Amino acid sequence: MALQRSGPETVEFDVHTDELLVNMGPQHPSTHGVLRVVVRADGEVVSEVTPQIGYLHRCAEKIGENVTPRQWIPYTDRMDYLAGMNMNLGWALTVEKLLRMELPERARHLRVLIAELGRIASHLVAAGTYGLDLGSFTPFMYCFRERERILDLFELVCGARLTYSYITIGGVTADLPPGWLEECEAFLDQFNPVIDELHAMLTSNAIFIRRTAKIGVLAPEVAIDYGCTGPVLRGSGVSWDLRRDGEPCYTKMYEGYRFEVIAQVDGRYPQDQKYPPVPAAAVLGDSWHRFYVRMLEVVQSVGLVRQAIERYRRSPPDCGEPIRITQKLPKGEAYLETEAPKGQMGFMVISDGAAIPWRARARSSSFCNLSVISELCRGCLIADVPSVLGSLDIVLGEIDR
Amino acid sequence: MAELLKSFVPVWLAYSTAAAVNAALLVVLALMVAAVCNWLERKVAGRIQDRLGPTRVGGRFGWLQSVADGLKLLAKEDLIPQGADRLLFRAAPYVSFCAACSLYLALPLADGWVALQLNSAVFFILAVAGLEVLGVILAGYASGSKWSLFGAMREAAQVVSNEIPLALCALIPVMIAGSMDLVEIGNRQEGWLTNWLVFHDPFTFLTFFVYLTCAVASVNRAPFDLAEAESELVAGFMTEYSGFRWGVFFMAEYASMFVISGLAAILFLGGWNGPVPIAQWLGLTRDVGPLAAWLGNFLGMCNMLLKCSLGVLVMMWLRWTLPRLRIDQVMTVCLRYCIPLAAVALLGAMWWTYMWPGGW
Amino acid sequence: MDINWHSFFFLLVALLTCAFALAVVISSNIVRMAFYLVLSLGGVAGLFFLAGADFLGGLQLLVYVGGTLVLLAFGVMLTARAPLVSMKTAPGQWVLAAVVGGCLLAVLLQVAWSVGQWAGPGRPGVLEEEAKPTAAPLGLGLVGVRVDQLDVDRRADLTEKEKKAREAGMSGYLVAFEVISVHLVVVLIGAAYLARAKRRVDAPLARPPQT
Amino acid sequence: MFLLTEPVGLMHYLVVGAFLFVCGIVCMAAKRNAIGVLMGIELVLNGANLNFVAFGSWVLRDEGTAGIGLDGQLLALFVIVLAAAEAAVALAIALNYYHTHSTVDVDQGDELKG
Repeated sequence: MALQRSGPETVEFDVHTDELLVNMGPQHPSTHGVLRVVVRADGEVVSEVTPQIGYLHRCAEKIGENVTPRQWIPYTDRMDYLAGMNMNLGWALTVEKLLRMELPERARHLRVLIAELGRIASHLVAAGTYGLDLGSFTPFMYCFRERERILDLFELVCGARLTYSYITIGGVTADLPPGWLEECEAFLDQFNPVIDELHAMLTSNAIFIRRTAKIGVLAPEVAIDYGCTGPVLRGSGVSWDLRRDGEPCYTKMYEGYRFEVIAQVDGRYPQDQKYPPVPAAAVLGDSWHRFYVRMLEVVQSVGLVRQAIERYRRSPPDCGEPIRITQKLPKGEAYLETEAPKGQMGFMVISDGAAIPWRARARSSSFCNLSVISELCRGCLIADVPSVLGSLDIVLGEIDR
Repeated sequence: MAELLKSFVPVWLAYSTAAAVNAALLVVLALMVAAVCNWLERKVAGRIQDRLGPTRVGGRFGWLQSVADGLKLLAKEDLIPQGADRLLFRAAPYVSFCAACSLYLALPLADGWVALQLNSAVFFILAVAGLEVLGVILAGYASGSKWSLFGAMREAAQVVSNEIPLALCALIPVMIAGSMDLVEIGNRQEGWLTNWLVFHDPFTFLTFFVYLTCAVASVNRAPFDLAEAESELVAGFMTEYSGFRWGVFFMAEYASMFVISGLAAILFLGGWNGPVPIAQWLGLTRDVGPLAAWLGNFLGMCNMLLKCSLGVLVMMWLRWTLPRLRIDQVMTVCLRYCIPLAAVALLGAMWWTYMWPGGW
Repeated sequence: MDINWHSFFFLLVALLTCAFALAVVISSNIVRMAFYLVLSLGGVAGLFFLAGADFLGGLQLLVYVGGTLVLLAFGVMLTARAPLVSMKTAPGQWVLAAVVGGCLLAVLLQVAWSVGQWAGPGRPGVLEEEAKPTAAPLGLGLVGVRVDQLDVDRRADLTEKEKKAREAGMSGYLVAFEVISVHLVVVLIGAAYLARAKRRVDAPLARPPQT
Repeated sequence: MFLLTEPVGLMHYLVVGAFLFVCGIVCMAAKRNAIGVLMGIELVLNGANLNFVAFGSWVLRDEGTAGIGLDGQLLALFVIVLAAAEAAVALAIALNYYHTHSTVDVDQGDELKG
């Protein structure tokens, strides 16, 4: 019998007998990029999930040691390529922190405006692909239709739809074109009913609730231990948002803005809008809550964009002067985390006084958020792996860099 | 036809030719249905998703999209994975397709317009619909891929639990009509809308929806398309298939979708009888004359095709609206909800027909 | 030459059935065996149809090919891993089995030929004959109403003794039917009990290596 | 060619039934795989069923001649149902056997302890 034999054949046989070792990815429809998840499954029940990363590694940090900060901005675009604007912002703020730059009023509001639009665009992708992960194709199209409108707006601003390099150190590359604000307002006006549509198709759909409630429950302590941030952390009921709780050189950007940090505190979400109720089946920290937090954050962002438009209109027409590409950096280091759509995106710059940083470093939120998956997927079904993975909303460009 | 040919060629050749032509007609019917459904699916999906769907191929509405798709599939390379069981891998799509085509044998399109009037046609259709699964299981196993195997296992589990409520639901109209002959069941619902079995009593009304659920599950359509769940199992049992063989599976799926909604139409929705007895008003009945009967049947066929397409449309609507269930949830739906509901409906319908044999 | 189409189809289906049954025996790959078995049993269903028992044919397809074999395939997939898929039988056993089988076949064929005279005159147009309902009499037969023997009293060609015997057969199969229903329930519960996941006995080689 | 022109009789069915039966027996005897043995049993039952149906069929014989009539089909029906039940139980046993022995080779099941 083959059973008595030793060697690699037996190993293969043994794995086959009891447990199936399957590779989800790197070419798999629901790994959101080139992620490989090694799933050890006994029938349909998953016993172990190991994410394997690195397929999208592009030496971004090493490149950062060979180009000037402004030259590195296009590389930050390619980290979270679904929210390039927010990546630009993170790096720009970090270098500005090092340079101790003060920005004019208009640039500040413009940045809020653009960053929150970027957040909406990113959360739309998260919601749409999450529907796709659960087998519902149509919300994906709806989300991307709206995202396209945002991308149109971005295209008007900077000429690019994916890799913008728009927000730059010392301000932005160019002020808004004439008529842009009106178009943005038109977008926001038609966007509200779409949110309700998405709530109807996903958030409050009975099958969606069955697929997400009590799946991948992430306890707040575990989330903090693993360094989860962003909607993943807030989905576990931790009210933590760098826009409110971050360093002053980041939070002063949001000074005077009204917005709620979306997290379930004391059993309830902030109710400044009409939302579908939390289903009885859902427990705090499960996939449903993570999704819900994102959906509510979209509404907050819409409010922020409206406020920013108003303030931008009232501000004097000066949106800052970008630093020269070859500008020398002061000796020292600066680290700043910003609230990117997917979590806290941290950038670090260490300078020895030259124009080119001695070290450029990025801290990815998706990386920490992904690391928790082996914790969440233990004992779930194969079908739940995409459900959990989708709810974490990772982007591989940021993890692998 | 054989009678006509007999005068020209030897008898056996005449019969064989006639048989071949008839068989070809059935297959063509199945293929036509698949092609139309394919186009319809794209259009429906497009409209639901706020886009246009195919618009270029063959004119404004992309009528020829299915043909273009077919050509594309034919031109694709037909890959067989190295670890596959080559014979079974090749045979599996045809098992499914043959089963799907055989379904059309017993499906009447109008009064007496059926290839083979079986007196246990309901039974035959349910049985052959179950056969289709076999192809899926074979494909899943023979592909030599773990994803395919997962798909096949799911399919097997799903089907075993699904056929029971489906058969129970089909039993109720059979019991009321007192026949398993689809033609007879259809003819029994002649006349007004109220004669349709779905409106026979509250229990049949309930049964109709249970049947619909099980029917969607039995043809592997979303939200029960677990065997091919693309976000979990890549493409389930179809992962390793490409080109023509994949197309064969695809056609089998649409062909059986159509039949299963045709079965629903005959069992519950009056079959070829419209909501109002137009054919009777126009005098298109059998006792008027052969031409009138033919015209009446033609009207009935249009009616029937309309109802089948309606069923298919509902399935598409579901697919593009709902997320997918999980395998244990599918089993729960079948075993915990559908079977008891169907059983209650069966007993209830039995009681109803016993109390009010004439109906109300 | 006037071909009897009924015979033609019978021969076709019978040959396929036998060929696939033989393939089941010869094949050593368990999955292929299951596949051939499906075809063979499907062929048997075809033979049932040709014998005028279309309800039974449908049942054969539904229960056997649709149900039992799906179950079987399920079992095959659960247990068939590469080394187990094809288990070779020793040649000696083959020879033994073939000899025994051959003898049995010879005896059975002998018997079959001896009832050859039962072959009726045959009606060439069987295929075109209108289908008789088979489900209803079967169902009635199960509960004791034998529609096929209702006219026993009026049959002149039967002796008194034969009539008595036939009336005795009128009792039907209600008890058997009930018994089998209960039996099925018991079997389902039993099978579920047997097959449910148990704690595995730890065989030293059956554990996956820690990676 | 006489096979093609002659009407099919009972004998033909019996021959096919006998063949299936023998195939099943050989399958049961020669296969080492428990599920293979199960398949053999299915073949045997089908061979028997075919005989039942043939004996009871009115297509194969004139109405008047003696036969077992509907009884044949009824018995075949019972056999099919029982076969389904048998397959379910036997399969459960085979799975159980596989769980304890890690094989489905019936030759290895020669001890009584599970």
